[in-house]
Amino acid sequence: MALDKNGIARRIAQELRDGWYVNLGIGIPTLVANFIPEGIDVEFQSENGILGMGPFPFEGDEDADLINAGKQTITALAGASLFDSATSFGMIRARKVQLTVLGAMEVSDRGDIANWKIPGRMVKGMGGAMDLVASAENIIVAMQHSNREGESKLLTECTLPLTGVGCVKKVVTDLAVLDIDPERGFILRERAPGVGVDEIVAKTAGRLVVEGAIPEMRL
Amino acid sequence: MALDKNGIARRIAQELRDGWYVNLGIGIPTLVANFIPEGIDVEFQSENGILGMGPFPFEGDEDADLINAGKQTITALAGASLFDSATSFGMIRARKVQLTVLGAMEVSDRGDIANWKIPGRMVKGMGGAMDLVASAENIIVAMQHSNREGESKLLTECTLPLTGVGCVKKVVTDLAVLDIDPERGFILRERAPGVGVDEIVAKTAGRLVVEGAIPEMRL
Amino acid sequence: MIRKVVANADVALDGLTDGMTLMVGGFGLCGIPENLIAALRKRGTRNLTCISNNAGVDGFGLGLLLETRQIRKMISSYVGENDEFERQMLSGELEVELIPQGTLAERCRAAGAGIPAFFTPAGFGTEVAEGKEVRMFGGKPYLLEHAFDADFALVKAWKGDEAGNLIFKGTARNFNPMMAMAGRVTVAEVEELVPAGTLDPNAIHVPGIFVHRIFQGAHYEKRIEQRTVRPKNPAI
Amino acid sequence: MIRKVVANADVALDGLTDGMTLMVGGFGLCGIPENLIAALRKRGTRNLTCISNNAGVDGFGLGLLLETRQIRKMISSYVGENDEFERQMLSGELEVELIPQGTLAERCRAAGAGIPAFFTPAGFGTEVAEGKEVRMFGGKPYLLEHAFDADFALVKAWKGDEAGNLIFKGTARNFNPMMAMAGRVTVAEVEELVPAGTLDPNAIHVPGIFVHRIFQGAHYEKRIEQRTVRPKNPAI
Repeated sequence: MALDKNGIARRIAQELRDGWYVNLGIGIPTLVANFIPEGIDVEFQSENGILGMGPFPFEGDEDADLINAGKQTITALAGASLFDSATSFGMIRARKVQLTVLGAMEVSDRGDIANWKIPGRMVKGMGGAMDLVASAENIIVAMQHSNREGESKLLTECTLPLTGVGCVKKVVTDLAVLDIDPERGFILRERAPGVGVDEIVAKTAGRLVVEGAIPEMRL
Repeated sequence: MALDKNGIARRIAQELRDGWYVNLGIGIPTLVANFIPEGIDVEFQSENGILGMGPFPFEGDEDADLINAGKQTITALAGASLFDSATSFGMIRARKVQLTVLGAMEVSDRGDIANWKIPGRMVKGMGGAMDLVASAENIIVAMQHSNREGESKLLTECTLPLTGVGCVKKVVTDLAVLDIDPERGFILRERAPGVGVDEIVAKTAGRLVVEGAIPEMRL
Repeated sequence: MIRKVVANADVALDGLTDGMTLMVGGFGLCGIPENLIAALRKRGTRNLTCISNNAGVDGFGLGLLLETRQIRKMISSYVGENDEFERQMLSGELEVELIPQGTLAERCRAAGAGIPAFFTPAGFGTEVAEGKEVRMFGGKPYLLEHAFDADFALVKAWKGDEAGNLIFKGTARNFNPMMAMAGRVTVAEVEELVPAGTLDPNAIHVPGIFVHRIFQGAHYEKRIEQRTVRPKNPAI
Repeated sequence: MIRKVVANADVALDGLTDGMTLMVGGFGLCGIPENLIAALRKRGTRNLTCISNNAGVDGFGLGLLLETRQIRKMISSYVGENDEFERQMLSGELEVELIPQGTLAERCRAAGAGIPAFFTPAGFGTEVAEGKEVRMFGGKPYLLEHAFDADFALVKAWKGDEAGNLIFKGTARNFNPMMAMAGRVTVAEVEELVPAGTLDPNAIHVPGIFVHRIFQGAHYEKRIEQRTVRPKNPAI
């Protein structure tokens, strides 16, 4: 059965390693913070200027001066630090953040990503996404395998305007976990519980490599 | 009579304007702080990271963590701020410092300055001088008119390795105040009390413009 | 001490005229110069170019200046959450330049640090790169980006002193420090204005040299865009 | 929380090997990592390239590593006040690269901010410009300068916490923050190490993400180079 949003987030959380600084995008990526594995210490960075971001505040404790990049009210954990936007993107570009998780409209089998603009629709802007994808060494895309029209979002070539080129290393969808090898395309690593390889093959438009038996995700 | 070091500093202090931020180099420039005219508020910047630098501390109050760019113990005035070296040179390059006063070995009649290196002698380095002269809009050089060998330090062309090109606007020496017009050379503005124009002409090797009566400095 | 304190937001905008380029601090509605925006609306200055990460919301923040058509062009990284903005943009009344957020921050920082241009990886291979110089460093492509040039910077801090020193609180810092450093004329409004010598010189975020005018804002609404909370555990 | 605290200076230098490039914080003897320099001397690592504004004095600061010939090359803006330095430089034992101080600071900052190169006016028309790209911006010439690349950064702060956050005091800040941000491995020694949550998150100068190892220095001498004082007025 295809994963729901929390399932995708839960699977991505398994990629966290002890001691990592992590930037989570808006949407499914934000949910990853709810599934940090036992014994793993990570610290969350929000690009508007905080490290050591904690959970939402208790009712009544909201502070207009403490928000995340999604403009949601947040808290700061012990050991947190606050800084300006130049410093924030400085640490992103200098690769001090070990993992970036973000959503996408399309991903190509060479790791290109499109997630900011649909021609003909109101363009809201790229925010920090272009800086993040151009800088991070380790980017995981969290998204549905297909769009609302049922078309694959894993393509040979992105059709939408790009956010970044050759930067995505891993994609976790409602159906599968796939690595990206720019030479060979999407490498199928795991399938969602109960989802068959055939379905993934059918729903992946880009080059897809299926080697050996593909295990089910353990969630 | 030629001015002593304090005389040069006193004359330069007359150039201060209310509300200016000022960077004073090592040597004679440092003395300028002792002669701030009545009713003029200026704030001193030291490039190692302080604005609002005050006088030397009282005996016993020295703090190893509070020094100026000359490595001398200092104090901080009310309203002072401390910052890192990148921010410090940022404000210098962005022209937030209205006046820079520094010493020189040679100045050319087009505003070139040499003050960091003598071939064949141990080179200690340029410190912040190259940043200061390349950035400041308003640079006054404080120096003796002639060197120890009696040779003019105001030249057509600097003979020593340059610190900066076409940057000096004004020179105050023990003999005279001179503006620099890159087209015309040194423009004699004032002479030290009792010093004749002839002596200044004789001791200035670069192009010198003497127009009309040259007043004595008022100190 | 150098005199920087002005009476109020109206006086603080002296010299701000039609057609100028402004930087306006804040991220979303967090850390925006509320009093200066209100004064600017009252002042009616038109044809402005605003460099600001966002464009406010309908009825608040820069949305107030969009309503009155005072803004000709927005330079931002993200402009959602604003119907009037969308209407003006789609009708062609408003010009919009979208810039990656880190590039926006760094172009402000460069202006305040006297760095005319720098290389950054953001946007390579995208439409942001069009017309820009690309250069490889360490085998990776970078774009050449330039410092901004702003006539005025309008920023908001938590505390400030008479010497112009600023301290921010929480994530309300965001773009304010770099914009403060970048403005040809920088105006800071603060929640609390204190005498010089009150703030710890070690804890200053923006040294006073960058701030030309400072005043204590008359009133702060500090609106929250996304109020997200968790329930207090009733068992505790 | 991410674990960064190490037992002492010796452990903190784990992995620092012959031939590496180090950044060493401080301006003169102000804000230098005394304990790390002592440990590095004990460790005997050789053939080092040191990026540091100054080179210490005879018998203190980096002078200690010059005595033992551990430094092959110094990259500094000013290297006076050091006879052993002068001897080694003149004899050709020590390589020296002199860089304008602001360029030195900005090249550190660029490394920590992921900016591979930038333009700066310092040194145009001088021997510093030799071999460098010159470009005009706004009618003024600038040089292209590159980010440094340092295997280790050794910095000293006043206070630090277990999360690696650093706070500096006075002008001991100087190059330490940018170097902390620039090191591939950044080691911070602090006068006082406190639990996470003790320091005000608004007052942090270097966020912990930049600091890989932290410890409280065993002892600080904090030598003064130029003790300048004024007499206390006996009448008061």
